[in-house]
Amino acid sequence: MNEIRIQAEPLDPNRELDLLRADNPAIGGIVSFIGLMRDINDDKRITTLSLEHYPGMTEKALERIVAEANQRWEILGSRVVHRVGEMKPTDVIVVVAVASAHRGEAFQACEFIIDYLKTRAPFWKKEQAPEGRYWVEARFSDQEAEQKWK
Amino acid sequence: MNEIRIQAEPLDPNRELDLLRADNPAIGGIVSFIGLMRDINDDKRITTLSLEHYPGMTEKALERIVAEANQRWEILGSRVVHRVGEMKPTDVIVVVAVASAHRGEAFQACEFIIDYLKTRAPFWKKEQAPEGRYWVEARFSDQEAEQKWK
Amino acid sequence: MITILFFASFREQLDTESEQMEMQGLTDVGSVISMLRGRGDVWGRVFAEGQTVMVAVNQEMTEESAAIKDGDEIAFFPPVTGG
Amino acid sequence: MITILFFASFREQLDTESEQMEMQGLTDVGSVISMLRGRGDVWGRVFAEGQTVMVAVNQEMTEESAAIKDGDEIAFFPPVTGG
Repeated sequence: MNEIRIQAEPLDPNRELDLLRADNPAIGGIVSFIGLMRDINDDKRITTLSLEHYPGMTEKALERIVAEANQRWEILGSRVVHRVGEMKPTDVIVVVAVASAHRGEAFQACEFIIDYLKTRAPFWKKEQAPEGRYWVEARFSDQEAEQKWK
Repeated sequence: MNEIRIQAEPLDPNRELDLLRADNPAIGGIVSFIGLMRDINDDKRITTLSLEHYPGMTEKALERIVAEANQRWEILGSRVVHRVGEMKPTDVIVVVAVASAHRGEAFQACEFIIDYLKTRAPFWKKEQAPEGRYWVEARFSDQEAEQKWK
Repeated sequence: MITILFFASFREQLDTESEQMEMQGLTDVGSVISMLRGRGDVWGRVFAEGQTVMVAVNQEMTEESAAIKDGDEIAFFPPVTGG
Repeated sequence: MITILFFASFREQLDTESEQMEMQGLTDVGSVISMLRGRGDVWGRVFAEGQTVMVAVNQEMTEESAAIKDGDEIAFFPPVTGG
């Protein structure tokens, strides 16, 4: 009912949505966030993205975030799948999908999970641009996004 | 870039998401709402749902809502597709999908569009239950949801 | 001539999908509602004072006070329930 | 024995993925950071005062003041950037 997965293989958001939907005819709405690799970041053209993570801790961090979402909102199911390793522009980096009987709760829970994932789950991005390879800097806007749930 | 469609044929949310995603490699995130027909509503078991609409006005109302979302937030594309006619439990009733460079705007715009669709687009649901057929009553919670965008 | 449309439960209760009529004396949406209510019977009940009636003129949602003119399409319906 | 892990830019800069060491004198996360900083050179720079260093003990995010005990896994990394 609450799937959490880290994978190196390409991530198919449609499959995740289908599986969540097939779960339960009481589901009235599904809100999902699909995070995609952009071809440009801070005006640099990105050719490859490498995603590193901390195996073990990543899953624990995501489980804790999803458990908190389940405490705060009435959720009928969720799927959080994050890709690691090398990827190319337009590839799917992450899918967060939340099902509920009523839409307001699914919107809140989905945004909560991705906001917390961004600041609390141990993933790190390294981008390859013509100028070289460099680690992506954490965004202040992500810190702010987390604050709104306090 | 902003697709609005009413259709009697079954609605495939995956196709809508794929089309939105294929649009533009600058897309960093897609937030979507998939509205599904539930098998139970207000404790009644629903076997069939009939959706009536006001052709012409429906499209205009949705265009106005999507235009307002584009004014309020930085959006890279959107798709709003609503089904009409007869449907069965677990069928997809509506898909609202919004793409943006940054996720916060996509979350806001997607929820705004579905909240306004619920109170301003001329659709009416009639449910078939073992007890008989009856028109669905408007929900006060949908009126409240609209208020938060004022 | 104006065209009047009815949707959903209104269409069913009134057993009428649409009708056309001359403007004679009709000036705004409120006057159309009064005229329909004046027919009595089920018309009186659907358009009774205090009933929630939504109205669109030329496919734009509007209010009872909205003026109407020759050629307008006026639609009456209950609160919407899509999505 | 404790295990210390380094991730992302820390792992690259320090050219170290993990190391194991005796507890001797180490009591909390802060004491581990001081010990690492004391190695000087690139270690001094990564763990310099004022640098943002995130830490997890046994795979739970925590603070410099957190106590450590024998057998703990202590991970240091820069702010996370997933999603």
